[in-house]
Amino acid sequence: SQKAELQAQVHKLADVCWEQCIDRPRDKLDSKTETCVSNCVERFIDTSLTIATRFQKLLQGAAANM
Amino acid sequence: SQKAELQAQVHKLADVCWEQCIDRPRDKLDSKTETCVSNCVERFIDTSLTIATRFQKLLQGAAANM
Amino acid sequence: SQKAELQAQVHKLADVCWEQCIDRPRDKLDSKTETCVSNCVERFIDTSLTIATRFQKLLQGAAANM
Amino acid sequence: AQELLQRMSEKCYKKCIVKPGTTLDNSEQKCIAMCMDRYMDTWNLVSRVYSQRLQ
Amino acid sequence: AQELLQRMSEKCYKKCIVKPGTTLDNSEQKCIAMCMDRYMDTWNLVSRVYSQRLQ
Amino acid sequence: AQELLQRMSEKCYKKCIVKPGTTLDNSEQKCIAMCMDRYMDTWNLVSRVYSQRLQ
Repeated sequence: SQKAELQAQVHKLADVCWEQCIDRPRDKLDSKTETCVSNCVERFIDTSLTIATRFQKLLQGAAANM
Repeated sequence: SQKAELQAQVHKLADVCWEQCIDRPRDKLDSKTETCVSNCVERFIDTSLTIATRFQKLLQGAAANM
Repeated sequence: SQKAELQAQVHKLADVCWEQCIDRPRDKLDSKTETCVSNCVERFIDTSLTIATRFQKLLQGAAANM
Repeated sequence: AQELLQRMSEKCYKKCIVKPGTTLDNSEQKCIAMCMDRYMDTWNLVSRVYSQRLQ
Repeated sequence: AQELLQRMSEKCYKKCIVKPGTTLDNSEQKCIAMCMDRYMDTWNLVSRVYSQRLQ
Repeated sequence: AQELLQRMSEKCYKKCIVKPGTTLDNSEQKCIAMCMDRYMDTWNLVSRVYSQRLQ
């Protein structure tokens, strides 16, 4: 289902951004860490979109050469 | 099935405790490594239980505030 | 299906050999990196076969001792 | 929530239990509680930013 | 190809985005494009060597 | 046992094959055999401790 896929994506992102932004857990998520997590999610999505778009172009280029 | 879930948990624990306790494989599992693996399993279960209990309390607290 | 299993194995191998052979992506896959990836795949398969064979023998030894 | 509990257990075990002993000592228990709270903060923040981006 | 796209995204994010900022800057974008091309080269080479070995 | 074989292969490849050459040399083969035996010891011990704890 689509809901399960969204959940899986949030789990994956939480995992990646946890590893990148949280070194040692503290009393609260300070603003620097919040910014890091928030940018991590945004840049990860940008990366995925960049890759999906480029992949699409490669496929079209390959199809044009057939 | 429940058996498959137990197996999956043993695989996950073997993975975590292998990474934590075995640096370089030797002729046999020496007693220090055995103790490490055994404590690793026990403390991992303690950690899971601590987290599940705390999570339960947070949910109840959230429900009480509704 | 068997095709899905082969695909899964290629994904796993690409993952392992990428981590082992590509430190920093460059303009092209140079011949040293190609050799590393190629050997990585071959040695990984050798490792899997060695382990499967030895496992088989252990099972037969255990059966013989029953 | 099963998946979340499992991931938190693994992440927080790895962060907090550097050398497993015969019990969870006090500082390990505190570390686990704090780690869990921060993991849930992170999860909620990720979920929020991701949802906003999808709209 | 879904699985391949997901794996490339994760690998290339980790290789190229060391400290996530408010946009993908130029050097990050170049890194992602190059990383993707090399990952696909690697994937194709692995696939070829693996198929030959199976025969 | 398929899952166990796959996990052992990956763990022992990573432990024993630091720089893959054109064959598995002698020391790599010994390392793989020893690694496999220790992984199975670990798996059996984990399984035993886990079962006891569940009772």
